[in-house]
Amino acid sequence: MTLRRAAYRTFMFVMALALVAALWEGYKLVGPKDGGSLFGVSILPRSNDTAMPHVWDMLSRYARAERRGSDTQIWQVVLSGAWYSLRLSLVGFVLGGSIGVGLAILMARFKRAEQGLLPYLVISQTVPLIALAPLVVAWGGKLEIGAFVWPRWLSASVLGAFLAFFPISVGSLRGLTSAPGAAVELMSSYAATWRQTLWKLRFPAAVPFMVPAFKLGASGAVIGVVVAEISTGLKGGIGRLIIEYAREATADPAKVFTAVFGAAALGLTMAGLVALVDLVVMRNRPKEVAA
Amino acid sequence: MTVALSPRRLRSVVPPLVFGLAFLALWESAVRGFDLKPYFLAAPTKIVGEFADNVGLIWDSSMVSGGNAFVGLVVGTVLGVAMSFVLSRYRFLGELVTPLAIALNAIPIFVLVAVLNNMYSITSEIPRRFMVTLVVYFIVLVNVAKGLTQVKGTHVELMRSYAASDFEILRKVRVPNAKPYLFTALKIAAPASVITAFVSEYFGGSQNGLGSRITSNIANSRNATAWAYVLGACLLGLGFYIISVALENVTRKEGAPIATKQGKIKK
Amino acid sequence: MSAVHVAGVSKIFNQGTPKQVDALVDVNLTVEAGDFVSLIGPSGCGKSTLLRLIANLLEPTTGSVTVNGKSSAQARLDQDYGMAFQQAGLFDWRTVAKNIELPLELKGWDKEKRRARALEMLELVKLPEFAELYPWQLSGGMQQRIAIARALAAHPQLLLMDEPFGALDEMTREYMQGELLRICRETKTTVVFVTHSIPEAVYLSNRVVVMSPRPGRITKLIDVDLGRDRSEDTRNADAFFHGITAVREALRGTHADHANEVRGVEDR
Amino acid sequence: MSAVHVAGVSKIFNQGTPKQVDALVDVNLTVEAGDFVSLIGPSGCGKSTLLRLIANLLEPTTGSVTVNGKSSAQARLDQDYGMAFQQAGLFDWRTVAKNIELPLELKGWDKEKRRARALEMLELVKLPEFAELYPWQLSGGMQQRIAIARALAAHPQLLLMDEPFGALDEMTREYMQGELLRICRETKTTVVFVTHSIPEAVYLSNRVVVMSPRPGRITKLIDVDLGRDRSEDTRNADAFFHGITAVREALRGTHADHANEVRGVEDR
Amino acid sequence: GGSDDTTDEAATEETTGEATTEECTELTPVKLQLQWFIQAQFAGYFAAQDQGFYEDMCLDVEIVEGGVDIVPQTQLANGDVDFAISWVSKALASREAGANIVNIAQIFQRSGTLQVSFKDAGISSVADFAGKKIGNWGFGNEFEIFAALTKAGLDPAKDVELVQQQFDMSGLLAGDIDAAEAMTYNEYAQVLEAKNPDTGELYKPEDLNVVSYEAEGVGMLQDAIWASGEKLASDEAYKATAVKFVAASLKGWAYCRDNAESCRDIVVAKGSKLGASHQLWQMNEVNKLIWPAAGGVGAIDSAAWDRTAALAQETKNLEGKTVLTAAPDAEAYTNDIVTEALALLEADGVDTKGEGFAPIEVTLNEGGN
Ligand SMILES: Nc1ncnc2c1ncn2[C@@H]1O[C@H](COP(=O)(O)OP(=O)(O)OP(=O)(O)O)[C@@H](O)[C@H]1O
Ligand SMILES: Nc1ncnc2c1ncn2[C@@H]1O[C@H](COP(=O)(O)OP(=O)(O)OP(=O)(O)O)[C@@H](O)[C@H]1O
Ligand SMILES: [Mg+2]
Ligand SMILES: [Mg+2]
Repeated sequence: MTLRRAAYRTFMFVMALALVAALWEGYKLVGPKDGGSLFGVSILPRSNDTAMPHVWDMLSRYARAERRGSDTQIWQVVLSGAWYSLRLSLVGFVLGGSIGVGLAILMARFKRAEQGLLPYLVISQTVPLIALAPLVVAWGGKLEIGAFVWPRWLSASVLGAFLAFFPISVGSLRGLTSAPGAAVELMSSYAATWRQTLWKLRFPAAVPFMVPAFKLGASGAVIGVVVAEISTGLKGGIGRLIIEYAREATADPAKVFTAVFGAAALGLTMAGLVALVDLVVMRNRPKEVAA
Repeated sequence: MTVALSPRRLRSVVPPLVFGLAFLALWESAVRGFDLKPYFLAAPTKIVGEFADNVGLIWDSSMVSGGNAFVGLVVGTVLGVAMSFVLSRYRFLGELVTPLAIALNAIPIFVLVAVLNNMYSITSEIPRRFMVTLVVYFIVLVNVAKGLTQVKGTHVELMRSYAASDFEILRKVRVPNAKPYLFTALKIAAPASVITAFVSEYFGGSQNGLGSRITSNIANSRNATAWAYVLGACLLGLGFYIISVALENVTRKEGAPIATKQGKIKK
Repeated sequence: MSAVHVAGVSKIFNQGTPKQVDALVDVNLTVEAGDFVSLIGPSGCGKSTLLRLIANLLEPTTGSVTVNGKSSAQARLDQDYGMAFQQAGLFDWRTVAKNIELPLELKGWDKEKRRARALEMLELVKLPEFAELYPWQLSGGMQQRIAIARALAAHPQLLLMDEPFGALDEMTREYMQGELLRICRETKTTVVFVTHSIPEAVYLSNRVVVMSPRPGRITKLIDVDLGRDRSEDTRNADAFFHGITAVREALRGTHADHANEVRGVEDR
Repeated sequence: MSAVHVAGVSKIFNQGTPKQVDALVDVNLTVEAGDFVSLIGPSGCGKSTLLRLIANLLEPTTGSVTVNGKSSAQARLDQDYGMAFQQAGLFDWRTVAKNIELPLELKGWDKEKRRARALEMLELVKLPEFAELYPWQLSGGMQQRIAIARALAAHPQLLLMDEPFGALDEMTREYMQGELLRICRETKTTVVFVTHSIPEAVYLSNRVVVMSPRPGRITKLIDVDLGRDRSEDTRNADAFFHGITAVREALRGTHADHANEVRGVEDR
Repeated sequence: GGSDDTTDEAATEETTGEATTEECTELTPVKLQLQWFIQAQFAGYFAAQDQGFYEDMCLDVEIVEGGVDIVPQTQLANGDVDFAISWVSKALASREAGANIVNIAQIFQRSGTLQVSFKDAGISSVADFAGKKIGNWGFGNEFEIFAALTKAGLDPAKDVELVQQQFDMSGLLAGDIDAAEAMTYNEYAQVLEAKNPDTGELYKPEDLNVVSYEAEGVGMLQDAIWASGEKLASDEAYKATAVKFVAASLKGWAYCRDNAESCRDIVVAKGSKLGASHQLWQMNEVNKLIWPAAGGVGAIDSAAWDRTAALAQETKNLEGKTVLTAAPDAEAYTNDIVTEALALLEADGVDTKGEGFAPIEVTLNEGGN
């Protein structure tokens, strides 16, 4: 992607955000203060300042103190929360990525493993995180291997990994099996072992499939960590901030938005990191020309 | 489609079956062998028992969460499709909205429920449905818009050689081309809608859904019951997934090639 | 009145930008009704561009194109021509018959008439029993025949074909060439045909138009004297081999060692 | 000792199931060292299957295959042959040089030796300056030459090629044929070559093996007498045209109207 | 602990500090699981930690916060923590599910649950709930409401509309629910911290109707310290730790009774996100739930216990389930530990009954700041 193209995209993104802000304020102007119904369904949100604070109120909230009397400003708190969650997400992402790729290799190698495992991978994703969270916390607490003691934050990362591994394993499996038959035949004409074929052919061929899978995995990791923070009461991250600020939504409505935007930035950062890796690993691949 | 149990089909059913049974057996024997307390981990047999005992309640709460997911899924799909038409027509709008859609896909948008709950009445299911709608909307939008625009150059040129109007091209080329993309989107969106519906229950509202039932049973140390609800949740998610796959199969001509990710046709 | 008349046509893509390509320069060509004219030349010499100009899918930068005595734009609106591409370009979601009906549908024909014509066309390409199958259920050669049936469905006097047999193996290709000749003879269709294959060009055409690239222009017109009725035996005739030699010689001059070129970004 | 010896080989896919295919039945073939043998025949007659049997990528159902006097399995492990396919099949993520090095890498050669050989091969295919480019930066013809360089890198005495020029346009193809002949002459390589093109088979080979389908068998062996040194002028020689005619005649008998077949599920 | 009978805080600290170095070679690590996030509801433990009371007892206490899905008694039964704070009814349910946990000190002697409504809704008693939208939190915090409804002859499933509240009071303020469940020390204050859009001033207690479940006679015992029954029976050291832990915690609570503002500061410093005036209010209200403690702070009153257990067996929730299916066994609570702990404190000169306790006046600021 050329620099110009990147600049244009950024510009369009900013424009889009501005458009959303404009719509928000526009609705505040015309929308009913206490909500209303349309065609008998009450789908019009309340436009009062408690439910929908002004854009500038939300933004300026960042610069004000978190609580009266405290000398930390919200942006510092949100930033440190996002940074904390980012680290947990990264751990979850790496964890989920390793498991996902491992499973994909296993399934690519053994047809039986694919048949046996794949349906359960799908089912595993229908287990609600909220039921899993306490289990992971409880089991983690039990785990003590030598000098390794399960830190509480690791539970959140594990839940992030739980959401991350699925798209990664499915995408990697698809990628690992995407190598053209002729290429596989070529390798076997060289009397290459399965492992050699994996390293020299299947993995490189899988990269274009794995990158989008890792992108999904990255946002999965963030979602898992944020849910886990809420669920397990883990302190320090953006999820916890959201739930704590949500409790003050009546008194300080702009506050919860600061944390929500923080979560958005967090997700974008993770996706951006993967995109960056994408740029690097795909730099020597043919560029797809948009149709 | 006929579901004959040919030896080949049987052979593809056996490994997952064996695997599943082995997993359950391991779980059950772990609970019994280590005498794991039910508040820690319930045995599968006990969960199934609880499931049977509470089938009515689980059904009712599935209807609530599933209903939210369903409404969101339908509304989100309709809006997503409609918007993708608009976007494919006005390229500028597309360039404006697509980065937003991609960004929203990357962020944990369920946190918006905390905000939406304040924008609507706490007693209403609207925030939850709205949340699901939003999640579904963007999945559908991104995919269908792709399907509408990524048509074969030859096809468009052919239509132009027939002096076809833009509308005719839309109707006869773009829309049919986008159909498989819509189902791809639905397959992703269906389970996502269910999960979003659960998580939305985190932030309050009526207590009749699966999500809040699971948490409240866990809070009251009725883990087996909680997991019976989890089982219900899994079934619901799976049901949504299966329905979307079935829909795809019904609309696809028997034996038709499935468009693979690269858009190539696998024969 | 000639079927196609190209007069002083140039086509310059991205004019005035750094990516400017002089695809065609000062091209003059007349195709008489009933002619079978092949365009041959190295990759990038502007064969497809010329065909698209005739089809009015592109506008010439300078010069004019007339088809059946009217402007190419009018000819397109009147659907005076049928077109076939290298890829059969059938619609996977339509049955074979419905694929053939497509141009008629757009012309506003009613259902029965459309169907009748489609079946008639299927007879012509010798695939009458495949009406209700889907394109992906047919072999490549059959798909190509359906595409030709589609191009012929509205009985155009003019058929424009852009490497329609490029994707076929040689034996199927020879068979298809025979079919195409038969059909065109039966329907008295004028054909402008783009190909990369010398034997194909010689076997099919009255006249072979040899082109050269950078900028794209016509370097030679070669008349082929194999008579109207050509059969498989024609391929063993001396006149056929002489035609091939003549075209090869004409091409030799135009054919830069393009295999040595680094592929550019705009190359498709 | 002959380079390839195929004795009484049959290959039956999915034996005993309803989808049984008798791909090859009782095939006998001997290729002497230094020969250039082409396999030609309609689609599905088992050309690729025969080549794969020689390469030991498939096991024969009955009969035996020996390569250089040893079993084909041993020959594969010893990498006695090089192989090239219809698509160049280069790895997008490796530079041109690294693509050529791949078979050497798998043989465990050390880095310098590999690189030296790769550069030597690039000289041979006349692309020395492209070592550090990536395959997708090259034209189709160049990619094909790299694939040939890769197949030749380990200096195999035997080269197995499955329609290597199928994807090229005719003019590039003729150029590549010349190159292949030159390289094989220089390296004294034995070649078994699968093709669909009659002129290609005739131009390249000492011997053309004509096959017929259902079940796949060898129907005719045609010796081509064009001498060792062939050039572009060979294509205008009478002996060349006679060879073409002979092969076409031999094929005429085998070529069922397969374009009329409904495509089966297993069809690739 | 030291035997110095001074009441001077600074002096206490000094002498106990010496005592630590005298008696302890090593601090015993202890983990305490809270029910929720840091707030003044748990001020006693934070005070004990902050003021060094735990250290005086040779304990190194780590306080673990709760979360939405964290069940403290499960954490305790799993052995992840040594002690847990939990409401009695919920903990008894866990015990019935096999968790061997024992109530060793009942901190809150009274229930702090209210149902708050605006005057104009006309809800002054439980009977008035009929036909109204009644908010509650779920998560096992709803049983007093069901008990009260049952007692008032209303069917929870039919006669009222039950709504789960968010973590704030917006539902009540926005008029979505008629009466909201509120703890005296938390959500009630949130209402009083909000501006009345009609007057532009904060809501006043006069604007509100309050139904207290304690007053309605359906109050259930709430925050208590729970310990592992198994370890109490088998592990003398754990038992001794339990005594010391309870003693120090109670001392913390006594400290907070006398130094509400100091405890507020401790909690705020610990990182609670709630505002300072809100925390002080909470501290004061929590003190009211604890003090005066006639039987000594932390002692379990058998009458209140029995009432809680009975309600837990009789009250059906929305799913038609009761908290308990049978009466809790006698081992579910013990006064042994707290008695020993109180003895220690009394020897230390700590006022464990707080007969003279008088709540302070707290002014709430907007948003609790
Ligand atoms: N839309 C376009 N924009 C810019 N350049 C174009 C466009 N279409 C064609 N060209 C350029 O015009 C030249 C002629 O292209 P054209 O497709 O007509 O060649 P061709 O003779 O059909 O080649 P081939 O045999 O490879 O199909 C090429 O250099 C090509 O890159
Ligand atoms: N792995 C396989 N399983 C089953 N049948 C196969 C397999 N490989 C090839 N066949 C069948 O064997 C027959 C010969 O196939 P083969 O690929 O050798 O033909 P071919 O002469 O190379 O054809 P083409 O010219 O189309 O490449 C065909 O009918 C094909 O369908
Ligand atoms: Mg072209
Ligand atoms: Mg083949």
